[in-house]
Amino acid sequence: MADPATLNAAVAAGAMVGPAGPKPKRRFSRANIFLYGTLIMVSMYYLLPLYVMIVTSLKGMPEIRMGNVFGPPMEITFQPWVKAWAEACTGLDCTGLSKGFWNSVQILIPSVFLSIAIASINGYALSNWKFKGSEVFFTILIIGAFIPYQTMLYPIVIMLREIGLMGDLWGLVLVHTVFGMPILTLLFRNYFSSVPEELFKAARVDGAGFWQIYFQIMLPMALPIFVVAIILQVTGIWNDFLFGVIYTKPETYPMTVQLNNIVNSVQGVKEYNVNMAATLLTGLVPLIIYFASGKLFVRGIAAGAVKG
Amino acid sequence: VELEVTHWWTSGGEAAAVAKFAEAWNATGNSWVDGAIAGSGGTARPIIISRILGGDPMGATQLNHGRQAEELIEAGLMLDLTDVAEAGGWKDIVNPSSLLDSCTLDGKIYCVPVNIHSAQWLWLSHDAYEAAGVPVPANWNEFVDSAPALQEAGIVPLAMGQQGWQQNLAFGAITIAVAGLDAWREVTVNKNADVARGPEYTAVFEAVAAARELARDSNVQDWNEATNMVITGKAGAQLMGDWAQGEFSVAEQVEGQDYSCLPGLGLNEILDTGGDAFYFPVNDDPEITAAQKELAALLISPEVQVSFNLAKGSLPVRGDIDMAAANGCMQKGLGILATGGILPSGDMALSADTQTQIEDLMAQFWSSDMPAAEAQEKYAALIESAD
Amino acid sequence: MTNSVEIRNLDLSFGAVEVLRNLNLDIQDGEFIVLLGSSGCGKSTLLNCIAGLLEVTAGQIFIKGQNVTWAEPSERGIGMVFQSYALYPQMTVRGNLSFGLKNAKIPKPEIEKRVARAAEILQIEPLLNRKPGALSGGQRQRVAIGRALVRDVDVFLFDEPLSNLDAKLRVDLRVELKRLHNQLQNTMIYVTHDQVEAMTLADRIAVMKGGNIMQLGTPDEIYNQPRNLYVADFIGSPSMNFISGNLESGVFKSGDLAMPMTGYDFMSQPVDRPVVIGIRPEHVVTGELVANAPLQFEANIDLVEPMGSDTLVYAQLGPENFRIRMDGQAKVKAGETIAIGIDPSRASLFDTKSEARL
Amino acid sequence: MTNSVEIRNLDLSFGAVEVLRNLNLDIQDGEFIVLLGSSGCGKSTLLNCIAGLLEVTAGQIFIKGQNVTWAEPSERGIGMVFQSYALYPQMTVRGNLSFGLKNAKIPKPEIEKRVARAAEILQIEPLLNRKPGALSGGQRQRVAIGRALVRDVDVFLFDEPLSNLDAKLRVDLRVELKRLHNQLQNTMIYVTHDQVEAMTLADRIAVMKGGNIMQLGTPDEIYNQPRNLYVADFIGSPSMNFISGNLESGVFKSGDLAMPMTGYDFMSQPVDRPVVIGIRPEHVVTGELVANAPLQFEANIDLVEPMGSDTLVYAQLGPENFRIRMDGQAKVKAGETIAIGIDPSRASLFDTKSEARL
Amino acid sequence: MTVASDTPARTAKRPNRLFKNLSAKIASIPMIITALFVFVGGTTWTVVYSFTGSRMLPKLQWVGLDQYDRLWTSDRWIISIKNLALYGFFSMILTLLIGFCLAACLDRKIRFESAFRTIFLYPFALSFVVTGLAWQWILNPDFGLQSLVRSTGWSTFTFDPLNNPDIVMFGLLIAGIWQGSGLIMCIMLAGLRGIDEDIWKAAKVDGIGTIKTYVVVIIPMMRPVFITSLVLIASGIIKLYDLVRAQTDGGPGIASEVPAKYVIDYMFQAQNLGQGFAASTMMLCSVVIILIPWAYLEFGGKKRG
Ligand SMILES: Nc1ncnc2c1ncn2[C@@H]1O[C@H](COP(=O)(O)OP(=O)(O)OP(=O)(O)O)[C@@H](O)[C@H]1O
Ligand SMILES: Nc1ncnc2c1ncn2[C@@H]1O[C@H](COP(=O)(O)OP(=O)(O)OP(=O)(O)O)[C@@H](O)[C@H]1O
Ligand SMILES: [Mg+2]
Ligand SMILES: [Mg+2]
Repeated sequence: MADPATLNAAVAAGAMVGPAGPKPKRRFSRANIFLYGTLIMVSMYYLLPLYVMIVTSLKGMPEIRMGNVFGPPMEITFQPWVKAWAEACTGLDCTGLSKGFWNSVQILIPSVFLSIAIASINGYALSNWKFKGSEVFFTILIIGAFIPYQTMLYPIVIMLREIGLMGDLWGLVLVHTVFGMPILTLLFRNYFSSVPEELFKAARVDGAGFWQIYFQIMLPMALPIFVVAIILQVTGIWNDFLFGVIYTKPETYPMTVQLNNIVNSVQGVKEYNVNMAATLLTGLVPLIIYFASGKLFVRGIAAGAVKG
Repeated sequence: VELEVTHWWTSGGEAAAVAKFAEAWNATGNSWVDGAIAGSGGTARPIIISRILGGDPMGATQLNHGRQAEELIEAGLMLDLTDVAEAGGWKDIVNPSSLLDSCTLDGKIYCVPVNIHSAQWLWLSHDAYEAAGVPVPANWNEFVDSAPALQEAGIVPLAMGQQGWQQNLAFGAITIAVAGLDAWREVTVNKNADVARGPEYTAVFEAVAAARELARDSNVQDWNEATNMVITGKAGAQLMGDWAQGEFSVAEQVEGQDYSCLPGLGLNEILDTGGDAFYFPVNDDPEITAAQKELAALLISPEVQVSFNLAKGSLPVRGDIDMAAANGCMQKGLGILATGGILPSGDMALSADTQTQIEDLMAQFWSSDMPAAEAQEKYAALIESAD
Repeated sequence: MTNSVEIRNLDLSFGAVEVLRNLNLDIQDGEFIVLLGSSGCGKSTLLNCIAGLLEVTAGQIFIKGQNVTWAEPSERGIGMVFQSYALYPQMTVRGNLSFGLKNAKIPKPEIEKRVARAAEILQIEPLLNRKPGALSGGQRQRVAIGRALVRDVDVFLFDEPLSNLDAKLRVDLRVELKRLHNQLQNTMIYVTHDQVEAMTLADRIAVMKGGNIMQLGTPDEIYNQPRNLYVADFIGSPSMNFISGNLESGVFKSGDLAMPMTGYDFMSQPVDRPVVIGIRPEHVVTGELVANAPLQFEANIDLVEPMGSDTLVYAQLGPENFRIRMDGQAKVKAGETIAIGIDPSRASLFDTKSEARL
Repeated sequence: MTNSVEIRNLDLSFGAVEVLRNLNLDIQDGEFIVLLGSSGCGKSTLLNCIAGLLEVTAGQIFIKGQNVTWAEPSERGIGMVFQSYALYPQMTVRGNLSFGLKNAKIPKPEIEKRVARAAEILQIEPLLNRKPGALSGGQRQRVAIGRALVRDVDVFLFDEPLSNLDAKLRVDLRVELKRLHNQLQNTMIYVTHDQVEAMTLADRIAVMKGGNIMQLGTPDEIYNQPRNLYVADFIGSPSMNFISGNLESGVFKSGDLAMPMTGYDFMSQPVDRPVVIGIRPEHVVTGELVANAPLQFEANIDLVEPMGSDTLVYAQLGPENFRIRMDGQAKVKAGETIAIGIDPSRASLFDTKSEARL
Repeated sequence: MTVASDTPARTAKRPNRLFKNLSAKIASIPMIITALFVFVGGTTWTVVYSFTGSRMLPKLQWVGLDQYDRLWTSDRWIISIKNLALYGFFSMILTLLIGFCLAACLDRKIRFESAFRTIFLYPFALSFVVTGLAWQWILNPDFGLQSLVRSTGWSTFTFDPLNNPDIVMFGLLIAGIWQGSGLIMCIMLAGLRGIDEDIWKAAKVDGIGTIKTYVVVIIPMMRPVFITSLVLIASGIIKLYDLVRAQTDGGPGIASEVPAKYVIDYMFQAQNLGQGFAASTMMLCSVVIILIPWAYLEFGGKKRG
């Protein structure tokens, strides 16, 4: 440090002596190299499977047998994709994943709609229209979210049988609605609870009833959380395997079950390229949904989970 | 009439065989809706059962006959086929008759046996032995002796799919070969745990432990992948049921030239007579019930039996048909069958529960370093508590 | 009948917590009542009971002579304005104003007329097609008031409507609200914990504590004749100076201090007992005026807070801290000793035990 | 050398947004400086620059004559107190106080000594083993101050330390803070947007607007001689009364109004031009005193706000709104006409165009 | 005005409480049915039948604790439990660790934050079946990582977790963490963002280094976020099934069996419902053991409306 006296003199003279302005920084400080290095390394771990799946699905079988999963395809072929989509066999049924895809779509749309409609109304009722016992039911519901599905598999078989929906697409829709309810209800309840209570009171004073407040006040405000719920449900239901395998029959198999069947129906050698193409095809819908709305998802997860 | 038929025949040869059923059924003006469920019977059975219990029965379904369907029958969920059987004179044509017995409960018949499967086969790759420069062995003992040569040549001596049922199958085959029929019967049918603890079984477990070493480098899961190792000469041999024949056929290999098959592992001229049967869940719709009975009769008809079993590589359930078109391996089997060298399948003697427990034990035994004695003791305990 | 709102023996509990206890309150037609009290004393709860947003545990509520204890909020002829504005964010200002009317199935032309009138009164016409997100805090609060206005209600309820605004705006809106009341002459019930708001707005103030009304009176009464120690201490900033002592035949004594209470307006014949005397900081006279004061003391200045328009002085009077409010131009310094004077007729005397005014 | 903190030509931008522009400020040793300004004017930003929590875009910062522009916050000899307290919630009060010291590897006995001293000064000894969660707002803020105190720093920085407290507590802690400054005699830089706090605490106030310092002066200067229209309007509640007009050879003229500015302390020889005159509400005299005022008018009372200690009157003076502060005992009613008097020597004159004081 | 509470016009009757908020009650019926019938009813049913000797069909034929006796003498169950404990332990620790570290990295005001976040989170969108298959392929010793490393010349390199019973659970862990850590990162990031900026400033003024601030100040402050994450991870672990099915199917041997698979296998494949019910009841118990302390921390400690 310079001698204060001279420094003062310099300051008085209006000259800028000593450090001024922003502290000079090395462009690649050690901390930054470490930080970005770690992130890039970890990114590779996360991207590896996707890369391998894509690469493998574009190779022919001979090239795969030669080894090296990680090498890029020498000769790109889309045959595995075609085969996975339309030709791969489970037993006699050689229609590939296409049928499973449409089944999944048919299951997905009503399940998502129904589960979100019910859960949002529940969440709304629970946060604004508490009645005696509502919290008790909600607590049971939340605990239900953590109960292993295994304890309820068999009773549900019986229940579905009793209402005649076993094996039906609608049976599976119902199961998804039921098991989606706890988390979604929690999500909506947390969201609606964070809506100022005064807004609700104002609407009451304005003479609006249960449904009017729901549709005219709450629903338009809940758009972000609806997006999150939709993403959660779309990925969750699309990716479900356990319920699909137990509560459906081959004609109504969803895509994941079909995928598992195709991959496990080995005829001769395993056709890894077809398997990977099938795997990618199955993951495509949730991935697209996720990439298209990743930001909202992240924000919503934060809103729903951290407050929880 | 559309009938949905569920089964777990999804490998190449199996699928080809099912196609024969489907063709025959479609030829009658009905339509076959294929409900293949991939994976082993273990995967498929729960689905089949939960659907039947869930009130959404399929038209017909494959099940291993034996004790698997007992409770479903008791609960009145399975169609009584006695009238069809009497009309078709099944009692007289089904050979061996034990097959029909296991379809019978309280004097009524509930299933159609469609084939006979035996598990005690050793499949050997000629390519592999050629590469190792040793002659193709003629029985299990020779195979064990030849193993070091294979290993030197970089060939896995024994291909083994790492699934409990395959390992259990190998265990069963080795048991009959090593301990002999009487001991096997005493343990499996009569559930005599003392014998299971006895010296014969000690030898069995040691033999299995030895086989375990031979299969060390086999990394495949599914049985047909293991078979494929034999086909491609990557492995010397595989212990698998006669259905492996289908894979060899699909790969267009010729018995005696590309591969050899040794029933009873070349030691005992004897085969178990497990097999597949079709059950018909009760349905409210009389039209469907009629169609179910029609299908039942069709499945056991001579032409269908021939075409199906030729494709599947299994033996027909009736002794009165001409199987001249069958290949060498099948002929060997037919020969044994004709001489009466048969024994019941473990499926019929043990409940699915016990079966699963034994499979779990075998899976554990084969994939770990569990000492033979320990495995034997655990096995005996399972036999003791079996029902 | 002149009572606009009557509350009879109102009880309200949340589970085991009793928030309001046997509360009675009569509010006259056209009156501006302020409920004042510290946080958690039950002001909002009382307001919500009147609005019908909370179900009472016991008691009755009458509005315009009708028993509305079990009526829906929208049927009570009340309008409510909230601290957080509570505007419907996805509707325009016009939508916000007309939502309640549409719910009540009022014909369209009538709705438009009323909205136009409210917008004119509140001077929010240019904002009618904006959404609340595009409004400033003050504008939002005006819209919130408008929402009550359009409904042509008998009683307006305000729950701390100005607390979320910054100081300057608060003052402006306060004045506007007062003007609005002068113009409409509706009954208004206004909750706040800001005493300046209470003092400036109210016709009568109800000071609440722990679910009870401690004193109900005009601002002047509340300020100058607080009924008990709590009200005296709560009202006024900086707060009243208190000195504990004894009343001995009309003379207040504390240590060396002896102060004859001549000119003090006793509520009943004074009896000797331990008492607390309270003197407001601005009732302490200083400078030339001390000479005229009935009682004169010397005090040591501890700290001086210049506030522009006036100056607060923290002084030591014997063992007691003493707050004195002086003119903004007063030039005094910490450490000085000044002469101060007190006029007992402007002081308040409280019984030490019952804390009630004597 | 007497400057404790010097800021030279400081610039700060967030990306393209210039928040501080070529700012210079000298703060003397032991001075209590308040940075006052409306929200978003850059007060916190300036404070963070001094603390080293924001990197300056250009310029220099000296503390105790040391150039600390590039120094780490912990090396600058500053302590900082935040609005949200920012206590470490999982540590006890003692842990909070000693955490920084432990980190600086100060020997244990020394730490204990310092913590004990700070706790004594702030009277938080009984709280030392509690966690912040178990403290009231005022206690938390005291602990936050303690955290700066133990570090024996030269300069204390406060960023709206009292904004989160309720009104009563705010007043109490304000007084305490002033006492603390008297006792420690450290340099303190205090950010607030509450003018009462600024007026009462500061030795000098820096009024900021849009990243610039509009006026730096003692509270008295700021209040009575605002350097420009912004400061005049910003300081004081209710705010100054403004009348636009023209200065014509030393006489202020607006419509019928003519007011000779005798006694007004012009900063330079007055030139004729459009001007704005500002008069504080409490500088408007009423009642008997009007007779002595150099200028006398009649005003119509529009609205009266009794505030206890004084009364605000909103009146109409010709076309202009006029705010008058009267005694708390004043008995006036809306609709009356009263006589008011103005003393030009206490008024402020501003150039209409440049908005600067004349 | 006289108090006229006795005149008829002024007395109003209290309406029936049952019909208050009727719409809300009607709207809640699906929830009530789900809670009561499916969750409570289904679970109770399963627990009750775990004391029976049900085989393929549920039968009320009491056998006391026999099913449990057998369960706890079954090697496969013991292995399943051990596997789950191993997987659970590492999965919790590693997921939290990775999730937090990544979140902390992303919170350092870095460039391309959203790109990195997307990369870390996308596996969450994929099903366990897809995850399992992808990793099965990568970990395939003949084609995957092992052969890649070997082809670089290190010919003795061995990494084939899916075929080695001793480390197969780590093969599953790699895939499980790959799939699940993104979500936890997301939650942690939200938690970090929720921390008062002033705390960071205070720590800086106190001269505390970045890493130390994280460890000593920030992590303890994020307790609720950690608890939420832990509960999420734990509930996922107990349900671990799809991944095992797709990636190893319990193999090699029974080295990677897990309780959920035990339940399903015994319920459907082995046709011993009683045994399956007993096992699922045990799973339920373990969940309860996890949930009770959480519920206590979350709802018991602080009472909120
Ligand atoms: N829903 C509720 N459940 C339980 N207690 C409540 C509830 N709402 C309010 N309380 C309690 O009732 C008391 C009064 O609350 P109220 O909101 O009326 O206070 P307030 O006077 O409006 O305070 P503030 O000035 O903070 O708004 C408080 O002690 C509060 O804790
Ligand atoms: N990190 C940032 N990035 C961009 N702009 C910022 C950032 N922080 C502050 N600003 C902007 O800088 C300006 C000054 O902010 P600052 O926080 O200093 O205001 P302030 O005077 O402290 O206000 P307040 O009284 O509300 O605390 C504001 O306009 C603000 O929008
Ligand atoms: Mg309130
Ligand atoms: Mg600020």
